[in-house]
Amino acid sequence: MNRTVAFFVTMLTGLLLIYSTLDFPPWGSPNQPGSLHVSPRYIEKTLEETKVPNAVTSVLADYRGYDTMFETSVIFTAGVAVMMLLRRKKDG
Amino acid sequence: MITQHFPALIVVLPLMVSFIVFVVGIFRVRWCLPLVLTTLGLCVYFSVDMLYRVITEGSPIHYRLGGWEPPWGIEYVVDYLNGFVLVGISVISFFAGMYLKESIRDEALKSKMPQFYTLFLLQVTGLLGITVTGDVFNLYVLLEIASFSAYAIIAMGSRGADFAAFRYMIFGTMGACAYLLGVGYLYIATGSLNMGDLSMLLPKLYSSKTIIVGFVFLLSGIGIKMGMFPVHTWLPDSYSLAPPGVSVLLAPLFTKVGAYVLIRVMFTIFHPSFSTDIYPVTDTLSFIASIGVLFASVLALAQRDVRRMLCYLIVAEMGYIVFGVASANHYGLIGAIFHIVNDMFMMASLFIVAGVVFNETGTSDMDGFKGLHRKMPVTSFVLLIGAFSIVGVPPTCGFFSKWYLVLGMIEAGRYFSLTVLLISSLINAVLFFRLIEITYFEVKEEGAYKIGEKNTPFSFDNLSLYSLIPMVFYASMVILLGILSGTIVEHIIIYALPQAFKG
Amino acid sequence: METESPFLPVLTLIIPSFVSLLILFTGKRRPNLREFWTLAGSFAMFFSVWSMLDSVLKGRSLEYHLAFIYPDLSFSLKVDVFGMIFALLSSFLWMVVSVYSIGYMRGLNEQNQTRFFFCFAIAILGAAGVALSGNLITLYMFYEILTLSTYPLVSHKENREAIKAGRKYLVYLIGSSVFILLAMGITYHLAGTLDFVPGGLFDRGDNNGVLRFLFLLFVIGFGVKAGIMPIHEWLPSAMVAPTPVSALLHAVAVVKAGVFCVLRVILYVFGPEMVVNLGIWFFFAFFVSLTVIFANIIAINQDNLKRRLAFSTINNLAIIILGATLLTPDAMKGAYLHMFFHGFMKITLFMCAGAIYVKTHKELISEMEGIGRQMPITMAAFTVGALGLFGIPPVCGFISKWYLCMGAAKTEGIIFLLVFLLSALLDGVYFIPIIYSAFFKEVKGGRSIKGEADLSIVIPIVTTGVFSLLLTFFPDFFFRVYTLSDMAVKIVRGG
Amino acid sequence: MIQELNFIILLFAVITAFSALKVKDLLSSIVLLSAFSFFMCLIWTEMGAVDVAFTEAAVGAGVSTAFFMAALYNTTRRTKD
Amino acid sequence: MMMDFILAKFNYWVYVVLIMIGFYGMMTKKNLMKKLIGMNIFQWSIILFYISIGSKKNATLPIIMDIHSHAPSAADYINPLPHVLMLTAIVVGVATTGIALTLLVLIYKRYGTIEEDEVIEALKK
Amino acid sequence: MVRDVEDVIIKTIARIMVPIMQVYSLYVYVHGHISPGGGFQGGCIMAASFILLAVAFNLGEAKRRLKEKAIAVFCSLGVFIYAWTGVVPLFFGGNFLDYSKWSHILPGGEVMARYYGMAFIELGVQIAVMAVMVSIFLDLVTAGRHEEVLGKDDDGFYSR
Repeated sequence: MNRTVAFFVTMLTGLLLIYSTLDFPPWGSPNQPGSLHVSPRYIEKTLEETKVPNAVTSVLADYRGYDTMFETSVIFTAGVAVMMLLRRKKDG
Repeated sequence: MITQHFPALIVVLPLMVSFIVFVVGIFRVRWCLPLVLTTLGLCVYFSVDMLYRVITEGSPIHYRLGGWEPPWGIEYVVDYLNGFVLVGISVISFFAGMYLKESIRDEALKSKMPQFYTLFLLQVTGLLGITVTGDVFNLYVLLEIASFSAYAIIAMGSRGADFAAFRYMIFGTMGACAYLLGVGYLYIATGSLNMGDLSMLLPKLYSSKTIIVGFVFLLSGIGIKMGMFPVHTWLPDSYSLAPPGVSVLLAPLFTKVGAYVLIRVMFTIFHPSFSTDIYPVTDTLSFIASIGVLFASVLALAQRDVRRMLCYLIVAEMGYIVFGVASANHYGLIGAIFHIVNDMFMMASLFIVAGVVFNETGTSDMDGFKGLHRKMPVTSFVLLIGAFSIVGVPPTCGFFSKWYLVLGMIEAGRYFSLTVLLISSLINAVLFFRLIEITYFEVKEEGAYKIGEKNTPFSFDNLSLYSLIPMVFYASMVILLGILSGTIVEHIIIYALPQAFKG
Repeated sequence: METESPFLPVLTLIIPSFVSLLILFTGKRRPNLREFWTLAGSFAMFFSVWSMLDSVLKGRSLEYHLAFIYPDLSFSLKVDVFGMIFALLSSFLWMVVSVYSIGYMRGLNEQNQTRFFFCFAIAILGAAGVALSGNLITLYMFYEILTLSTYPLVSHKENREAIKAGRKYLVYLIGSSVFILLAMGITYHLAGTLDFVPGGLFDRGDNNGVLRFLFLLFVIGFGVKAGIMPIHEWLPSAMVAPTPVSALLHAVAVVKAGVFCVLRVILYVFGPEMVVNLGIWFFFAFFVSLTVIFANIIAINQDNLKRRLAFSTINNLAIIILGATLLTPDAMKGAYLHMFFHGFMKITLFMCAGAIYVKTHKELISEMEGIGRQMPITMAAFTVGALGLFGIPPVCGFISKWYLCMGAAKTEGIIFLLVFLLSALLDGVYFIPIIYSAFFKEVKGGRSIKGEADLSIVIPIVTTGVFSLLLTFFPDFFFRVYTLSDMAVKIVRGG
Repeated sequence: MIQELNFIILLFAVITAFSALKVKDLLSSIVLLSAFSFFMCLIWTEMGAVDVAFTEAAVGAGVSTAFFMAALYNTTRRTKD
Repeated sequence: MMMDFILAKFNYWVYVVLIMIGFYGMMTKKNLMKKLIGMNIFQWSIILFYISIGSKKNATLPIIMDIHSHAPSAADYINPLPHVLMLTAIVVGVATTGIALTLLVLIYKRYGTIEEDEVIEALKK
Repeated sequence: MVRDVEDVIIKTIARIMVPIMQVYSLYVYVHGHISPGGGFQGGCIMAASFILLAVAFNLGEAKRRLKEKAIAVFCSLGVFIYAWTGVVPLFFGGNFLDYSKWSHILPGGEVMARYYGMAFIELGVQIAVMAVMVSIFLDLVTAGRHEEVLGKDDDGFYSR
């Protein structure tokens, strides 16, 4: 791609992103919506509901376990893809 | 009852069978095809059953994965919109699976059939999952599954396919990353990932810069994945070079699923007024799509390679859908939704014809179609029906979606886009009648075909049933969808519209 | 006869489609059976149309809804007086043409006869559908079917010229259908319905500018098929097709369908009052008059008989449209009658040209000196047709032209009377020399072949020739055209 | 979390990322990418995302680099830009 | 005041810079391996963004060990959800890298080069 | 890295490191519930140990311990374990992946069943990740030619 076009597009993206940061909640603030809406339950209930102290594991494997299944499937897909693309028979 | 688990099973079953096929393929290749077909057949059953239940009960089916309630766990929702799209996807993929075996003639590829089937099923999993999911992040993961299998399968195609796949991968990853970024923006502002929850939380935040930029990123990510105009450049190469059997699955479905996600994002996650009243999103989209449709149509006109031409047509058809979405009214959206499913079948029938001809003549150049109708009457007839549908001749389904689109665009007053649509359908006519002329009126040179003169009573076109059945089925669906259009629109699509457009 | 069943219009459409399938499946192996199907189908279809005549005359209309489309629309068939005229014409002439084409195709031993008969049947399906359709969207569908099915007929010969003509045909017609689609959309948006209503769909209060634009769109859309002048170009070049096809194009189905659609739009979508109110009728009529004159002038210079006939067709179609546009009862009646009569006369002429081609392989008028002595019956029929178009009394063309002139005389635009007279005169200018040289000049280079063409070619010619004469004296004979057009005028004028 | 540390590591990350793209030898650029990955890993640890950091250490700096190396072994180190 | 503002946004700005670096590299580099590296940087910076969302001042790792004391309060622990999402994203990133490198090896095998323009040149023949 | 490496130090260290890494990966997996770590990380470390084997010794060494077909079976086995853990609750009236329904089979009540369920799926992830990573590495490093790994042959990759 043309360098000037690419530079222009990059700058545009950068400006857009910086523009958007103006409305971000401050970094590390405990009162941002991201920490208030869904996640408190994971922290407060993980022991009670799953007996797993590590909230990351409990969310990963249980609350959002379905995502993780597909994450593993992604890995599997990659494995099959590489196998199919590269491997060939000894006498082929 | 097992029926209540269909929303999960329709995704999980092909996934699980793909593992089984992978292992079974190491030992017994013969068992793969029946397994794949059974699975896809079950998927068809699941999707039809779910759509039927949605219609009879009149309310969407919610399914909680892991038993966790929605904003915390992942939820699957089947409503009129995605129930309808699901049926389209599963039906197309069933018949594409049937054709897959037949389409692979290459010896080197034949030894990899199990892997092929595995990736095929994963692809179907991804597409079905994208459609059925109600969680924005889950959508991302499924999108990646579908994309990965697409990259790999495309790379198995003819010369240059590996490079095309690489380019597709760069673009696709960019798109997925943009989508992920958009999801992040929504998350930082709301703290939720569930679509229904987001649609409730977002309206208060519409003036936030975060949300606007997030929306832009979501849209551009989806735009890349669905091959919208300025970022469509990956599409023609990769779909036209893919193995013919696979492009029957990929080309009709992947982009349409993207269009479905576009509708979801614009009208379910965000309230329609966000993109119509608050920000001029629809105007912009309509303008971009107009240019894209013109561009793609003109480029399609310049192609000699039929599959490549079809690929450019896909870009144009995506533009049509965007027209419908961008008119943002009753008829326009009916047109868009209807066109999603119509276009699946139209493109499937055309791509399967292109695939069959490619396999028989060894080329997908237009010259390969010379005098085709003498050797392969059924194939050329299917080509005829597909072509009529794309041009928009009444009894076929292409006309009806175009009709709704035109109505919607008139109502929205988008005369520029309307002109573009009409010009493009004119160009489509020129394109296809050139092809039909070659097929029906030009005489082939001797020895241009590999087909023998065998003329057994149950063999049409010298093709086996594995290619004939899908071909004839797709063509008949094109007509059937047209004839039943009124019923479909009245009983399904109207209810699939967002509340604001029901009127 | 009991004709109340709404199934009859459907039956009328099912017959040709069924026949086309039968032709397709039996065609390759058994040509005789295939031609039997064609004949049987054409007779059955005419009978089915004719049996609806009674109830139409009683003022009832038969309606049937084929398939539902969502916003209060459906593909619906509706038999009304105006449609009946066209349906009668096309179904009757299909019979004639199918007998003729069997003779013609066998005589010339043409290739791909199965495809020919198949497409022919489909084309008739399209024409009948256009005649019987109850709203614009149905009309559009059958119009497209008609277009697409005649395309293979036009490029039937599969040589370079034929393919080129076919391409031109398609580009023009598909292009026009885009305009129709747009116009339909706008119509639906404005009026909320697409059904044909005698006297128009639109309210007075609607935006005049948009309506004028809409009228333009419709005229461009349907006018292509009707051969209005700047967009008529496909019609002469389509003359490379076999003669039965030309006959079909010109007399039976295609251009007549175009004219029919234009009249439908003027009278049933806009309505006479609206057309006058919008102030477009004069411009439109003037425009069409130009077509009348120019087509005649061009026709004089053509040496190829079929091309000359083609321009004559353009002229006559324009006359029909002009008559309807004048909007006086007499002119409208004349237009209806001329639509019907012109079909008979023009098909006679074309079949004569074909007969000459089959027998002598001559296409140019300059080669046809003395042909009347070789083929007296054919040329006699030709004379009848030509005189009819000229407007000479014993042939039916006289009646319709009379009404047209009467109608024109009653409008303020007396100029249109002159147009009619001039066109008749010019008709004479290019037909009389043919007849003269055919009968009174010696054959060049000795006499080649004596005698008429095959019986299956002569019989249709004679039939239509005789009908052309009969309809003069008994315009209400058998088809009840006179009554029908009377009724049609009354319906449109509202009383 | 310590602001200054965060600041410095982020700076390093940017520098490594930039130079990974700038270096005209693919092997070096992969090593730099690996370093970038490692700095990212540090940032995340510092932000309290231990699981992610762990994964990143195992994947980004470990397996992924091994993949790159393996691919490099079968292609070329030469690059024009 | 200004310092506070900068500190509050600093992480986000760095991530923007990283995204721009990755994006620019992805678009302009002719070498396919370089493109890939750009892509990796792009993905990694998005992960940085997510992790930055999740961070919380005066909070500790999301591992709840004080079983015997009172019920844990959400403010004391870092938000685990972005971490989970990013674990998935990292895995996706590795898988992408794997497939991309495979394609790269294939391309090198067939055309003898991994420069984009040279590959296009080779394909034209 | 494909040829046999003639370096005693590397070989010795690798010989010591590989078992340690493997044990550590199991530790990471088992402790995933209470400390950072889990199936994915464990799988990666396990894969890294095999990669180390391949790098330090030769490819044959790694392949001798992990056969090609075994890798393929492990790949799908891992994900299959995951999916099956999710399917079993369907038989007991739960939703997909609702581990609490495992309590019908396992002791300890619904909450402990969730704990065990997570352990199962992490095991699946570990196996799958390990197998896939090793497989991808081996394929990449040999460019698919598992049997004859040395030298670059000039014939086309596929006979097409």
